[in-house]
Amino acid sequence: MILEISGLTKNFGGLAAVSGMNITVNDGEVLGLIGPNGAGKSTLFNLITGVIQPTKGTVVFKGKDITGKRPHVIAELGIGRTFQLNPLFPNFTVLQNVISSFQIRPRSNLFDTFFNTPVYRKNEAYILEQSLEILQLVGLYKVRNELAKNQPHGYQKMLGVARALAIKPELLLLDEPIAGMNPDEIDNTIEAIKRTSQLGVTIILVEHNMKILEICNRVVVINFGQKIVEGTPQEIKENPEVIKAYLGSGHDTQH
Amino acid sequence: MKKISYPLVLTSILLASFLVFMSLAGCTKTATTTAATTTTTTTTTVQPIKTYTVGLLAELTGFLGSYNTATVNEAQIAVDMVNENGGVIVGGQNYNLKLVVEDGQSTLDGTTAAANKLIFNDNVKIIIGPDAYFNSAVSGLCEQNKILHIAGYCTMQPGEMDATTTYTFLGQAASINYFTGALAYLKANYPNVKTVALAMPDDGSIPYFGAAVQKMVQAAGYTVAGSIIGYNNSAVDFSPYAAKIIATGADAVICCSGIALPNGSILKDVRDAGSNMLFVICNSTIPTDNIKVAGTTESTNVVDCSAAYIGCPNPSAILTEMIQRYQLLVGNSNAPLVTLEYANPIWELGHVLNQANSFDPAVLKNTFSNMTSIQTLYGPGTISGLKTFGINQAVSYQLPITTITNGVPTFQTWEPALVP
Amino acid sequence: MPEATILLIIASIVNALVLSSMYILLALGFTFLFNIMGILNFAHGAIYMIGAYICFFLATAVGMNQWLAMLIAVAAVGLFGIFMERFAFRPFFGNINQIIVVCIGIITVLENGVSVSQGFIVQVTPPFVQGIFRVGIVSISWERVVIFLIGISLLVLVLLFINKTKQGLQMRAVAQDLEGAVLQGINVHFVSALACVIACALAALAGSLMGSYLSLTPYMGQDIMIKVLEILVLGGIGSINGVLFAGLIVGTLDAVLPIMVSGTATQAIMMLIIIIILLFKPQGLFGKEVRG
Amino acid sequence: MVVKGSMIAAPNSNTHRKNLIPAIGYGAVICLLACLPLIFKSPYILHLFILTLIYIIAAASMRFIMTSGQIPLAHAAFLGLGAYVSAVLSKHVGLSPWLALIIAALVSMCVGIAISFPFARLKAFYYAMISLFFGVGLLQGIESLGKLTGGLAGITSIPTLFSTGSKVPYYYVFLALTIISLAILYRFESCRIGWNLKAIDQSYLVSSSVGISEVKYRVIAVAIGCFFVGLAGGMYANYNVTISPSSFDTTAKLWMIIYVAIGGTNDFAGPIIGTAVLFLIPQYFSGLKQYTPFVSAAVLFAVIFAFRDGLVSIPRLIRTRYQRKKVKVQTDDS
Repeated sequence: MILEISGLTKNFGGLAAVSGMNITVNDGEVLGLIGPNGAGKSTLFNLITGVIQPTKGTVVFKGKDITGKRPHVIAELGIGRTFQLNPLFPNFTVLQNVISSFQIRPRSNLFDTFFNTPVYRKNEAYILEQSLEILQLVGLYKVRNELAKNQPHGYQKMLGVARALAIKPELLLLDEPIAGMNPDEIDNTIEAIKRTSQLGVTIILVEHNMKILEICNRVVVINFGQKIVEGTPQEIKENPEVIKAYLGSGHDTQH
Repeated sequence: MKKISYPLVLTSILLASFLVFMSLAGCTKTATTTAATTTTTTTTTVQPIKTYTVGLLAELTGFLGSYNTATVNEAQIAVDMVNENGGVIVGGQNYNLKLVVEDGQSTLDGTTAAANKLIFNDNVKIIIGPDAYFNSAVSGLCEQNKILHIAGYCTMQPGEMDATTTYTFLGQAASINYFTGALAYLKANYPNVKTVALAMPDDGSIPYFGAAVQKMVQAAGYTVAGSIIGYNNSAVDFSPYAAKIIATGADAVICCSGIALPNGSILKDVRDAGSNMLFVICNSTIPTDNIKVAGTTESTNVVDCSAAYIGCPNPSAILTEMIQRYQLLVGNSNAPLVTLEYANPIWELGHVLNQANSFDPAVLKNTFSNMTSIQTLYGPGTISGLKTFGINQAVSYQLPITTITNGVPTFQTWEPALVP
Repeated sequence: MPEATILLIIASIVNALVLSSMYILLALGFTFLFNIMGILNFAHGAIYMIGAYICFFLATAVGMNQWLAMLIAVAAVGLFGIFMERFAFRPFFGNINQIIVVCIGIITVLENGVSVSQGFIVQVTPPFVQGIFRVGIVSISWERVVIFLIGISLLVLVLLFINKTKQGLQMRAVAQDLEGAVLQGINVHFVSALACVIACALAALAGSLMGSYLSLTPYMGQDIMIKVLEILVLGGIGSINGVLFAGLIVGTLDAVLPIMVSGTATQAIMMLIIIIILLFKPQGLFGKEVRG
Repeated sequence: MVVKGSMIAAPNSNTHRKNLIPAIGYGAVICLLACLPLIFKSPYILHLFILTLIYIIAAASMRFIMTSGQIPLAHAAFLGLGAYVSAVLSKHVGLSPWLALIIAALVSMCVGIAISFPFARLKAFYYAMISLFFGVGLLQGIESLGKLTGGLAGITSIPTLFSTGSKVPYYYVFLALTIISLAILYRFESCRIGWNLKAIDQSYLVSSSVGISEVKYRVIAVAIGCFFVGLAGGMYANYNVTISPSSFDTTAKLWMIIYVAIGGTNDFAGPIIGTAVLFLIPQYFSGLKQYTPFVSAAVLFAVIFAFRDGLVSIPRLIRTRYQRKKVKVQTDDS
């Protein structure tokens, strides 16, 4: 068990975006988190990564309480994440995006950095080679020297994943990785995610596109900020409540 | 990955430095031409008249801009008048004075730069001006480089004029002159005034000028109500200060130095707040301006010691001519003079040069400080200031005292506003 | 408590009220433009100054009726607003550095232009209304009363304009979501030009009134500008109602602080107070969301 | 802020040749600058150069803070702070001007750090405004200290760095200081620190998600910027002998950002060129007396409308234009 969310609640001025959420994530699994628009999936991510503070409840990562820590602290502990919208540094090249995402392992202190000591140079060389590897992994190697903002949507999303991998996460939160992609982009992405999880990274996916289910070991369905059901993709597909929850809601991207 | 396009940036750096090079080459050229040289001109006199360049330091831009543009015009008129009376005679040779004007941008460092330009670029040996406290930027420099410096005004702040600035003279009535004039008149004509409030701009002069004023007021037998009220020159509304003045419960308030805007506004606000206390304004701005700001109904029961203005009997024929020429220049038949703050020093300079019969600043300063009486645009003036400045180098002359009732200024008398 | 003190307190209260209304009057155009259109007009002070000078010129040199002169000044400066929108704001929308550069350029031209052209004469627009208004021991000049009334009524008018009229609603729509507004068929350029016209007109109105209350200098806009920014940020971005309260706070501080401390220290203390307020309420008193 | 160049020297051989051209260029420029006193004998022109050097340090440090997305409108006030601290220390306390110079820089840095902790929460516009207010307040505060700072009239006859009246030693020392400061700032910008600042500027959300502490780096940026502007202020005070608040007032604050913006915020050379051009051109036209400001205004308009990314973008524009001419294929893109 790598992540344990218990009783997590977030109220935005009265109405509860997330209420009494209990989820446990096991080591090395791929957990799907699905639900219609406004179900509170992204809010949940922001709560886990400390972008917003929960009203109550706790988030425990590897037996360590990380509730309400600052985002960069949580990142240092090894939780990487991607963003739905503009997930990158638009004015850096693709490679620079990944390089500048290497902040934690290795990290050179200010002294080394300023005086360009061997330590710093060693680290940067290592980082460069690592970055190129990651770009190979997510299949962005060929566009590595182009400005990130000029890349197609799918590439930008993949770059988001690459950046998240750069912090060597043990837990990776992917926020709608395939939203707005065309079919073969989707296939590439799913391939990349599979490869990533084979590296032993635990993954939580937020998606309200059912297609993603096929790579999940376990799926949690939430609606109105609450967990409806939980189970294997197969069970979920048959579950009447899920069908019901999905009937009303369109498939366009969340807010 | 591409390195920053530094060759390109460098080309532009070189480009910029080339531009700079050109521009400054231009500067040097002008320098060589405007340096105190001998360009011969033919006039009525027998021998050819040479020209001698005098530096004028004015704040042509910034918040003093429009004001100093006017005073520089006066200065030019004064120069013309000196030249038309045969210029100055040094070593039997007639010289016409020629002004080279530099802009101090109404900032202290701008003034320093301008002074540097006058001294090192225009190579002048005599500097007139600048205005107000900006002298502090010039006096030290002139002392260092042995340049004769005749200030156009003085707010008595450190560095402007003291025992160490032996080359600096005060050629024009300053805040201290106007104050002494007003105080003397007040003492003589308003026996029932016992307590006075003091108001002045809080431009840093309070610890110096303010302290001196307070001493003089007490020496004259008045009690100062409360502490000195320092107002912010750039306040939007002066009524808080007015309220503060009224709250002191003094018989009279003396507004020392400052310009028409704050003084007039305070007068207006004091009256609007329902107080009719005696209001004494002592600064160079003329009564009519103060009335303009304060409004006719509000400006009453006011004593004003100011520069000469339209309506006061002219002390000297020169001043009459000055006024006529100025009105001709601005094309307004009843335009008032501003303050002559540069014209007066120039007029005096002509006098001093003739006396000293030399252009050497060292000689000039000795002659100047040893003159018993000097010819100013306001008539004969005296040289004093040992008690106030530590050096005997401040010119003082008679100033007009005016009373204002219901917006009508009435000239009272000429006060010999001596600097102690 | 001695009578002098009581008088002082009463006077301060009156001053605070009047000064606040002045500041509201000054800040209205600026805050309107920023809150509704997200346009930061750093040249507001200079425009205010120009309005004052036009009114002065028409009223004295031309000898026109004062109120008529004011109206013409307002109209003329309003037209200048179109120019501003087209050449200063539209090309550089959202880039604060470039807006500052352009605005400084405009300020330099206007201020020095006036300074050079007017020469040195102390200039005051004759008072719009004469006389002093007395109630018991309190006495104010009618001028200040008029400024007070005009300031408040203009605020109300602007609020009505924003909330009730079609154009006002369109402006808010544009400010909130440009693309949406365009899709709705709103003529964005027209709307923003209208906003600039209104803002500049308000500035000119303030200028003409204040020009008769204070005397005119080419640089009268500079200190005003800081006040106006204080009021904007204090009131909170995206809220016109904030102007009322921010104006009250700034005005009261300006009316009371000079009585306690002397001269320039007032400004320092004032800034300190404002910064502290803003650190506790970073969005300003009535701020909704951050923009700019 | 557009970002160019690589964070690390890519380990391929031809970078050495790549680095050679700028190196030569730098050498040329430095030699040119070193020769200036030999070309221009007039102390007045040296005076202008010296002031330019001081303002270049100030503008460059301001731009460094701006790379992190903060617009420090208080920067001119910090210049003033540095100037006043070193002036007071060397005049009233009697420290050696050199020591005062360093202390001024350190004090300025400390104040910068102190304010940037509370201000680090604020986003772009609010930061700009609050720093503007802080600048005004700081200056007014200094002004209101009475005899210590001499109010509006400022401090005069400040002890100078050299006893000699000549300006040549000042020029060389300040040139050296400027080059060192710029080198340090450039190093900061080109190493990971600078890149993290740019990352924060582009998206503080994303940068925090990879472990960049926004507060830490914003504070670092302000600290470094304020240190150098404090140094510049100290140099200014001890060279210029007289200082007054009017030199650092609101107009000055806005002009400072103009130095940066006209030169170009996207490039390290921007503030250098911008300052050189904008400070010296009006001096050249100072013969126009009260009409001089119109010249600077004209320059502003010309630059901002012609090259909105500043003067440094000129070569790039020329190059792209040239390439467009060459490749007629993609005329429709861009």
